[in-house]
Formats: sequence, C-alpha cells, structure tokens
Amino acid sequence: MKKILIANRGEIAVRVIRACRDMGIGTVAVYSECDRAALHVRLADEAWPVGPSAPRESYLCIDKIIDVAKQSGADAVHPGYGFLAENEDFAAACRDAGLIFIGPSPEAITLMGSKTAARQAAIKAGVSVVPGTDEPLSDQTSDADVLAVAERIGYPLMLKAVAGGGGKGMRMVAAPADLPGALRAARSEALSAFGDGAVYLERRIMAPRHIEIQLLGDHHGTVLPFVERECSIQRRHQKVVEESPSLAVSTDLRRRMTSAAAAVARGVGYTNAGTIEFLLDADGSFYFLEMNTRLQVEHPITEMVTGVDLVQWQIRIARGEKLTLDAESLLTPKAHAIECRIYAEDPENGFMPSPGRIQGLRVPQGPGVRDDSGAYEGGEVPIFYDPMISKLITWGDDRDHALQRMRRALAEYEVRGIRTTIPFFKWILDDEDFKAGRFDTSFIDRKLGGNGSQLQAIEPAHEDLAALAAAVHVFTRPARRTSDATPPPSRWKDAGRAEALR
Amino acid sequence: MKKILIANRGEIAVRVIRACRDMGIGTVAVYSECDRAALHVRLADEAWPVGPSAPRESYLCIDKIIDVAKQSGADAVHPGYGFLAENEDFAAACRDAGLIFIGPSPEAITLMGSKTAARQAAIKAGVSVVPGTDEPLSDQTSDADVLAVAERIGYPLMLKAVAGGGGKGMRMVAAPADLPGALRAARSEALSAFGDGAVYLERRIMAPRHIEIQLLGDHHGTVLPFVERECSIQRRHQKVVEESPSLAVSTDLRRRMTSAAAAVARGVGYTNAGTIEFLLDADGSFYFLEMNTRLQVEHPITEMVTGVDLVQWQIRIARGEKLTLDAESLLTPKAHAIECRIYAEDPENGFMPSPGRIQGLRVPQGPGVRDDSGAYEGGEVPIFYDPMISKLITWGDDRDHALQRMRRALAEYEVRGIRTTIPFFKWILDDEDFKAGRFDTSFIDRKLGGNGSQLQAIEPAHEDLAALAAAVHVFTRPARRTSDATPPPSRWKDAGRAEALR
Amino acid sequence: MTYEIAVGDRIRTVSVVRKGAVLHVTLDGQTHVVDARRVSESAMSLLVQNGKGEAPVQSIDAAFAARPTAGDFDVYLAGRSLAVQVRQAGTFGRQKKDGAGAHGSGPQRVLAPMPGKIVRVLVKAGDTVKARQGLVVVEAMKMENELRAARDGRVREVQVGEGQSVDAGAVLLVVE
Amino acid sequence: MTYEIAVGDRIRTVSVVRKGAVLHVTLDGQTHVVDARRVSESAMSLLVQNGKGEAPVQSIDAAFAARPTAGDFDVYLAGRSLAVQVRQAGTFGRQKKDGAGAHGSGPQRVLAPMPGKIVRVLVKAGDTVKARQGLVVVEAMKMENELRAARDGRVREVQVGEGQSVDAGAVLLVVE
Repeated sequence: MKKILIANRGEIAVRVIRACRDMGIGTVAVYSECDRAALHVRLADEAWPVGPSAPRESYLCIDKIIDVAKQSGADAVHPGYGFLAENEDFAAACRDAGLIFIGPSPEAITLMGSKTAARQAAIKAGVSVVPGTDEPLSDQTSDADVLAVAERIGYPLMLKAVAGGGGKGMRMVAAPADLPGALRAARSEALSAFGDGAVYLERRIMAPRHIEIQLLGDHHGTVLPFVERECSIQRRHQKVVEESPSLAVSTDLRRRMTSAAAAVARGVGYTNAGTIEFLLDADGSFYFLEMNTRLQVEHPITEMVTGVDLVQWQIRIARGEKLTLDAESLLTPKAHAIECRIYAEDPENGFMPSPGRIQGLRVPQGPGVRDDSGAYEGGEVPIFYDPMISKLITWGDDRDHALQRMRRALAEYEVRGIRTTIPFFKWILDDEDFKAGRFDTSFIDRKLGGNGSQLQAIEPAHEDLAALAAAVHVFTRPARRTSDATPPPSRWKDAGRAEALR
Repeated sequence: MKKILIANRGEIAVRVIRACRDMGIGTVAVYSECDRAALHVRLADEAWPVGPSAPRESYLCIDKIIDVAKQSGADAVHPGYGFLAENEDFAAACRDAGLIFIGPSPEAITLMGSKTAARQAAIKAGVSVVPGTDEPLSDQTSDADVLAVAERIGYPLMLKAVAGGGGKGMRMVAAPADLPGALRAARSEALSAFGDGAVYLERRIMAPRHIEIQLLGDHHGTVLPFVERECSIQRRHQKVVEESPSLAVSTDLRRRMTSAAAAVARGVGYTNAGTIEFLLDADGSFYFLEMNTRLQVEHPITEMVTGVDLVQWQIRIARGEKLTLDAESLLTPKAHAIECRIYAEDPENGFMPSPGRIQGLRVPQGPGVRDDSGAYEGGEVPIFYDPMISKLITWGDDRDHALQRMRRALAEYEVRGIRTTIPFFKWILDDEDFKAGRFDTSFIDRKLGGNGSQLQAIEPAHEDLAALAAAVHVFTRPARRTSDATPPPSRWKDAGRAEALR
Repeated sequence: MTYEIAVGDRIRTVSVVRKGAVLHVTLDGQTHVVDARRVSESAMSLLVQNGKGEAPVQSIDAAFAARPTAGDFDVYLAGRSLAVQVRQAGTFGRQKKDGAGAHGSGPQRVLAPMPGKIVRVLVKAGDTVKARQGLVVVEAMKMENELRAARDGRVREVQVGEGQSVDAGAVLLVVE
Repeated sequence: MTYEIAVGDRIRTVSVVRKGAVLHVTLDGQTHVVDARRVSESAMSLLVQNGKGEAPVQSIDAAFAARPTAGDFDVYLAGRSLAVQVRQAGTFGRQKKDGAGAHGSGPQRVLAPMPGKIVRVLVKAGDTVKARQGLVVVEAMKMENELRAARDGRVREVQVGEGQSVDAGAVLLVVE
C-alpha cells in the first residue's frame, strides 16, 4: 500500500493522515468548496476537489471519489466515519475499481447496517437483544399498523431508523398518543439523513448504560475484542463523553460481553474494525443494540488504555496482515481514559450550532493529554457538516487521575470566535453523580431538564473577573481596530441567534 | 499540601504546574522582569516577582524565593531542574523556613553533588567507577600538579567541574599539550555556571554509551529503579535526543544496572526523584558517572514507557506517602519513547542561540505525541536563560513506531520568528546509523565534524518549493504592512548573526 | 475611564485608572490593583490584587473574542466563557428608556441563526406563547434546532413556511 | 510580477501571474499552476501542479517568518526551514556589482549576535584567518558561542576586549 485516499474531512481525516504518516504511506485528501483551506487539506500530500459544499454534492458522491482515487493513483481508501463509511455501495464501488476499502466487506456492511438483520445475527450468535420488531416498518406502514405493533412490544419504547446511527431518526415514545408525532419526526429525519424512512420499534430498557466493545478482525479468521467503552453520557442520543474502562463492568462481565461481541462478529465473518453496542441493564444483563461497521469517534480512549493504534491496524489488516496482538492484554486496561467531544455548539443557548471563524485557539498540552482536532486558528467551521471540531482525550493511572487531567486540559483549552461545548464538559466533570459514576443514558437530559439553563450558574466571582478583564482589555487596547476586534462577516449569524434566544 | 511554589521558569515550571493541577494543589509561580508574560506566569494561580532578569538577581536568589513562599502561604517548594534544584543551601533554607522541599535532603544533595564524594559512595555500594582523581583540584592547583595527576590517569581524559552538570565546565583532553587551555576554559565556565572552579579528571572511556537509571525513593526506606534511558545523543556534552528503552541494554543488563543504581541510592538513604548516570562500555561493562539529585529534563520518556507521572510522585513522596508502585512493571517498558529537546538555537549557524519573539507557533498533535513547552505564539525567548523552549516526546509500540511518529510530529512543528533545532532532529532521525541504533556519545560531533555544514544539505526540490512559496506569499500579501511582516525589534539581533556567520 | 459592563444578569460599573506601571480598577466600589500585560491582540495576562494581600499576584489569563456588536466580547477565563457587553457609563440606562439593547423588552424578532431549512413552524400569527416555548424548527449542521420564545408574548407575524430555505439573520417571525 | 529569489546557493528567477482563480508561477522556465489560499497573515495553503498531472493537487503547507531585511523570510515547509530573500528582478545583479548584499564579497564586519560578554578574543589585528576559523567567543544564554570567519582574509581591526559586555549588533571586529 503506497497511497491512501481519505474519503472524509475534518478531525477524522487528519487522524487518518497521521496514521498514514506514521507508516510512511502517502495521503490523498478530498475537499468540498468550503473546505479548500481545511486542516486535512493542508496536512495531506495531495488534495483533490470533489464539488460543492453540500455533502450530497461532494463527500457523498461515490463516483467523484472513486474517480479521484483512480486519477491520483491511490491503491486504498479509508472512509473515516460518517459520510460513506457505512455505505455498502461505496465499499463495493471501491472493490470494483480495484481499490482496497479499509473497512469490512460490502456484505458485512449491508448485513449489520440493517438494524433488523443485525438483530437476527446477534440472536443467531446466542446474544440476547432488546425485545422489538424483527421486520422494518417502511414509511408506507400506516400509523394504525405501527400502533398495533407497539402494543405488542409495550411502552415506553424506542422508535429507530432502520438505516439509523448517531441518534438520528430516533425518538422515545412514552405512550400511544405520542407515537404518530414521533413517527413523523423520526421518518423525516431518517429520510433526510439516510435517504430511507423505514423505522423499527424496540422496548425501552429503563436506566440502561450504553457499553460498547471494540473489535478487530483480520482476513485469516481472527477476531479480537478490546476492553469496553462506557458511552452512557449522551445528549439527544449523541455520545458526548466516553470513558474506558467502565465502572459498571466487572472483570467477569467484561469476559462475557467481549466474548458475546466477538461471537456476533465471527458469526458474520467480520473483518477490519467494528464496534458492537450493548445496553447494560441495572441488573447486569446486557442486550445487543447494534453494530457499527466502521471506526468509532471514541476509538482514541481504547488506544490510550491498550496502547494499540486502531487506525494503523485497520490499514495493516486491509493489506492482509495477521492480527498479532496479544488477546489477553487487549482486555487488560493499562490506564483509564476519557474523551470529550468538542462541538461547535452553544451550550448556553440550547446547543445551537455555532459555525464561523476560529479567531483564536489554544490547545491543551502536557502529560496525559491528546487532542485530535480538525481546527486551527483562523480556520472556518462550516455550516454544512457535523459540528464536532475536536476530540479531547486524557488518561491517567485511574479514573480520578484521568478526570483531573481532563479538568486541567479543559481549563487550558480556548476556542475563540465560536461557541463550543467546552464549558458544558467542565460542568459534567464537576457533577457529583458523574464523579461517583452514578449515571445512565438519561443522565444529561435529566440534569439539563430539557434546557441548558443550569449551565448558566456561574459564580458571581467569575462574572466580576470577566467584567474586570473586559474593562482592562478595552482600556488598554491599541486604538487601531485590530483584526479580531472587527468581527468577521460570519459572526453575524450569532446576532440572529443571540436575539432569537435572548 | 495545599499550595506549591515552583522555583523555576519556562517549560519545567509549566510541567510542574500541570502536575499540581492534576492533584488539585494550588500553584505559586515566580518570575524575573523579562518573564512577566511567560507561560508559567499565565498558567499559575499566583505569580510573584523576584527581581531582574539575570538569574543571580532572581531565580538564584534563595532569600527572595523563600520570602515569596512565606508571603504566599505556600507549604512546599518544587525546584524543577537547573537554577536551585541541586543547591543544598536552598534545600536547607526551605527546611529551616518550615517549607517542604520537593526533592532529596540537603545532605543527599551535598554528598552526591560533589562528583568526587559521589564516586566514593558508588565504590562503597560496590559499583565500579571510571578511573580518575578522587580529590577535587581547586582552581588554586597549579597546571604542573594537574598535569602530574593526569599522567597517572592517562590520556585521553575528561576534565570535569566538581560542581558540574549539563556538560558545563567539561572538556575532553587528548594530550598533555591541550591540558592547560582546557583547564582554563573549564574553570572559567564552571566558575560562572556554579560559582566553583574546582575540577577533577577522569579517564575517557572510548565510544561509550550514556545510559541512566531513574529512581524514586520514599521516606519509608523504599527505593525503586525504572527502565533505563538511552542518552548517548549529545552535543557539547548536552543531551539532545533521549529514548527508552535502550537498544544496547538486554533484560539481564537492565537488571544489573538498575540494581546497581538502587544500591547506590539506598547506600546514601536517598529520597524523592534522582537519576544515576552510567557510561556503558562497548564490552558491556558499565561505570558510575554521577547522580543527578533532581528531576531530569528527559523524565517524560520514562513516564510514557511506564505510565508513571514522576512529578506527581515527587509530590506524593514529599508529603510522606509510601511508594505503592509495582517494582516489576517499572522495569517492563510498555512502549518505546523518544524525546527531542527543542532549543532556540540555529543548527545551520553553529547552533548559535536564537532568542527573540515567537511570531508563529504550530504544535504537533495527535496520537503518541506530547509537547512539554514553555512557549506560546507572541511570547519572547529571553537571552538570559537556557535556550531550551520545549521537549517533544513521541511513543509507540516499538522504536520504529516511535521514530515515525517523531518524524511526523517534527514535520507538523512550526516555531516561527526564531531559529530552532527542529531541522537538526529531522536530520538525526534520517541518519542510517541512528536508525540502526549504531551510536555512542561521540555520534553528533563525529557526524557534524565540528560544524553544522552537513545540515544545509537540502534537496534542490525543497529550495524550488521555498522559492515558489515565497514568491506567491509576496505576490498575494495584503498591501498593508502586517504585524509579522514588520520584524519586532528583537529580530535585529539576527542581522548581526547572519552577517557574522555569513 | 468608567464603563458599564453587562455580564450575567447584572450590569456592573467599572472604572479604570492608570497609576504608573499598574492600573487601578474599581468594581462595585472596590478598587483592585492590576498589573496587566497584553500577550496578543486578544489575550492578556493579569495579575490582580486579591482581597487580603496588597500585592497584585492572582494570575488571571484572560482571552477575548469580539462579538458582532462593538463592545461585546466573549471573555475566556480558565475554560469558562462569559458573554460581556462593555458600554460607556450611562448607556444601558438610556437603552432601557427606549426599550432596546441587551436588557430591553421590545418585540422579539426571531432570526435564523444560520443558513438552513425550515423543518416545522410550531405557531401561527395570533398565538400566545410562553417563555422558552418552541416557535420554529430549523435544520442546519445535520441537526434540527428549535428556536424558542425569549419570554411570554403573542405571535404578531410568521414570515416563513415549512420547507423554505433561509439565510442567516433572516426574520422568521415576530413575537410581541 | 517577476522576482529574484535567493535560497541556498542559487538565485532563482520566479514570475507570478494571476490567471482567474489560480496563479501561474514560472520558476527556471517551468510554469506551475498554483491554487493559493492564505490561511493566516503568515501562512498559506498551496496546491501545486506536480510535473505529470495537469491538476494542481500537491498540497504544500507553507508558513513564513519575516526577517529584519524587507523581502527576507524564513520559509517553513514540513518541518524544514529555509532562509529566502525575495527581490525585484535585477536587484541581486546590481548588488553584485557594488559588492554588497547576500552574495557580495566585501569586508566582513563581525557583529555581536546578541547582548553578551566577550569571553575570549582569539585573533589580533593583522592576523590572517581561514574560513570558519574562530575569531571571538561571546557568552550568552549560559553558553559560550564562537563567532567564525565567513571566508579567508585578514583581520583589519579588533574593536572589543575580553570581559567587555556588548549589545546586539555591536561591531566586534572586521575581516577583509
């Protein structure tokens, strides 16, 4: 493998480029119009345009990307996550074009990509699943029929897009009355996000934890599971904080969950990197939720606790190497790691997206800190894509050490010019229940009570300091308008938000 | 321990502040006039002035620093390295003032601080030392007497300052004729650096490796050694690249060197962090060289291969905790780590110091990279202190992985406005002998042949790219003079250098 | 120099006077000695006199991001970010009178926070709405974002329909 | 626009012409299509046409640091740093004639690279010196730094003595 095309953008494209660098492999970036000056373009060896900013016209255009791969002489393609990462047509198109797709086979993507088929695979492997519909409910299915199915499963239940992922097209339904509305919302979201409005129903497990198992499978029949990731801290069904290992998982439970996960993967002849998500019930029983047939956003915490570079192994597996890792050590955490997903969202205004120009950037440094970012000072966060700009990871001897380092790193982290979720994470890390590990997937929604108002509880002392600092800033500022005293045009959108949500 | 005063500056002060943050301990920085806006001042909870820029009038003023410690209500003092770190009077002054000195006892500093007394301690512990003078040669000793002693030891030999460290006051002497000159130089350097012109002589071991053993000792009689550090890559007897473990050290040799080191430390009842340096002969025999009674610049590579935070343990030991680390795992590297010391020196102009304003800074990020820095964009590198501005550390599964990541990190690293040794490290990492691990302490001097000319061997292709980029920069640059198109005053000193060394 | 500075729910009066090498900053009647150094166009290192001691030693590393309105900043302090509005003394008072400005209470024009698509309109002209009630849902950055009412009121007019694409700052509806 | 650009031992002639959205940069007679974006005042992202292909896809992340002389830069490319001098076409030619400038050959004035103390003077007026021979030792930043002769010559005058403190740029001696 001499040259890899990265069919993605932002921080994950940068992450993959770095892995290629570490292996002496050339890199080809692709970019949409608004990404011409993005970090992944700047760091790659080559960068090719693939069209307008809207994903459908660029990063989701299979033909354009295959075409660039051929023209550039790339011999492999890494899809990152999101965009085409779980698109079986793309994986097949790569194969047909004689390109190595760095991920599972199109067949595996198809199989596990269908939530309902995946449930079948789990059941076949002897792993229990959350009770629910085994057949998809197409968007033609009448409300009445859906209500009938719902009756059998029982309320409260979860309404999920068959093609879903990342919480899109997902709704909790407490009672029959809420079903039609939720159904409409889920279908429209699923349709726009995945081009498929089909949904299915699942019983809602009360107060579950979201625990997932990272897997690597090579082309020689070996599948290895890794120590679990704790991903219960979610907002709108989107993970925002992940850690490894989980306080809720004993060594024995770890054995059972990892072998269950490996069994499912082996059952479908899975290769490359994948993750099996479980719901862990309060009583210690766990249910197969879904399989992500790609690298996960939270892969770095697994890397920090096991010392394994997962992206590098994706590449090694794709070029036919045998998995030579020691199975035992992959289940033995060498540290405790935590990740915070830094989003360009304003936690004090209902997590409204906050695109725009990054006027200033200070990235945390020092021991036990890793920042996988796609941002740079002066760079733009476009409105067209997922608002995650960086993944901040810290690790230490134990959970407390990792959390302390995260607090330190968050205090050093400055992203100026746009609003980010950094203050939100400070707040989570100081929460008594979080510190004690008392949480489930409903943690954030319960704490926030639907809106971010609690976050605004900042001590008056800090307001005084802010007032003092601002006064000194204005008083001592050089007379001439400085570059960042003049707001860049893109900032005006904040005016709208500020007013709308005042 | 509630509040720690850091009696240092720059990157190591920042490193200690971060460790305190990770433990929830308050921090007090001290600063000289030119350091008012230094990073350690910005990151600390409190910052107190201690005088003019010259070290003797600020960072070396024991009274001022003790006074600040008392006024600020600090209950402990961390000396970092350099400045007062190995000054027994300072350690004693702290004790007398009721402050916990985070380091060994004044007695241990005195004993091991004298190169000749340290040699005695090693011999007593049954560890062989390099043949040489057992008594210091004061600066009153006549050249004739020194020559007589030299005859007994034999040439080539090393001339070293009794109070020395960091290669200062050290000279290699090939023949009697060179002795008087070398003696004069070594004494003057030693006098200005340590206020003590006494020197001693040691036989020169040909083509040795510099291998050192990190130790931690608690106040309950436990002394634990760590996997070795390979520090043979030196310039002017200053380490510039360190790695751990060493290719030259087998598991068996590691056992013998670590137990020898621990024996010496136990013999003198050593506490807190310390390092014993050995010369490793080509034939596998090793000689005690000296003990550094402080934290070492290269401590991070040990942290990355063992997962132990050494600064945090210094603090825990100082507050009386027992060493609860697993002795076995400290001798078992979990990764391979390498460190490059980034100096504000111009490798293409005989490593001339290059102080001044940092116009632009891009710090490498991503997996397996750690940057312990005291620099920031817009910050000044003063002329008064050691020119090291940052320590860049990378680690990976094996040596090759760590080196690849270091190449990647160096390629991402930009320090603009001053000259740094970053290009020098790219050159070292691409050297065939270095890659193969074929080197000893003379590696750099041999390769450079006394001057940096080899470094200028840059492919014409890069010169073309540089010319192209510069042309485009000038062609597209906004008409108005931009902040960094106008050189800050401090840059003028480079004009002198450029001309002097043209 | 005296400023009125709005941060959080309170407006503070802050005056700054240069006294030789340091500044004297008076906030709510209490004067602090401040040793201020600009470390970049938009960041400062402040050493502030903390209550008890006389020497300014409390180290505050403050950074600033300009907001669209002159005098409005995000102030960054140790991982916190606070929205601050700096005005000439008396400004806010006047603003209050004519009912505009940050703390005014005039009709609320709900603007599109960014270019996007109107997914749902949840109210119609004439509806009475409560504070924080959802008004319209805009899709952008792959997420559906609900714009809420700032306070109780009545919808005067709705200027967009579902499925319509809107630019940043476009007026969606007005609540009075 | 045409420039003479000195980098390494060679002076290159480079011309830049804007052609719509891209630039045509001609270097040593070969023309490259370049798509250039400024990412900061002192950094650019360049996509350069690489020999074979027609499309400009080779990604060059270039950053610049101004040197004291206008038109002089350090150019940063993937961890390398190259000193570059950009001049109007013809400049270097003229400089050569009057024997000044980067590639001139006039007397060498040895200046103090930074404030420091003269530790040793290794030559005296009238001495003949070889290229790279040590002339004077200055102590600064805790290190002794030897200033060397740029080329063979004769020491015309020594203007400092041992132990003397000097400021940056002070003339220490002159070699002709």
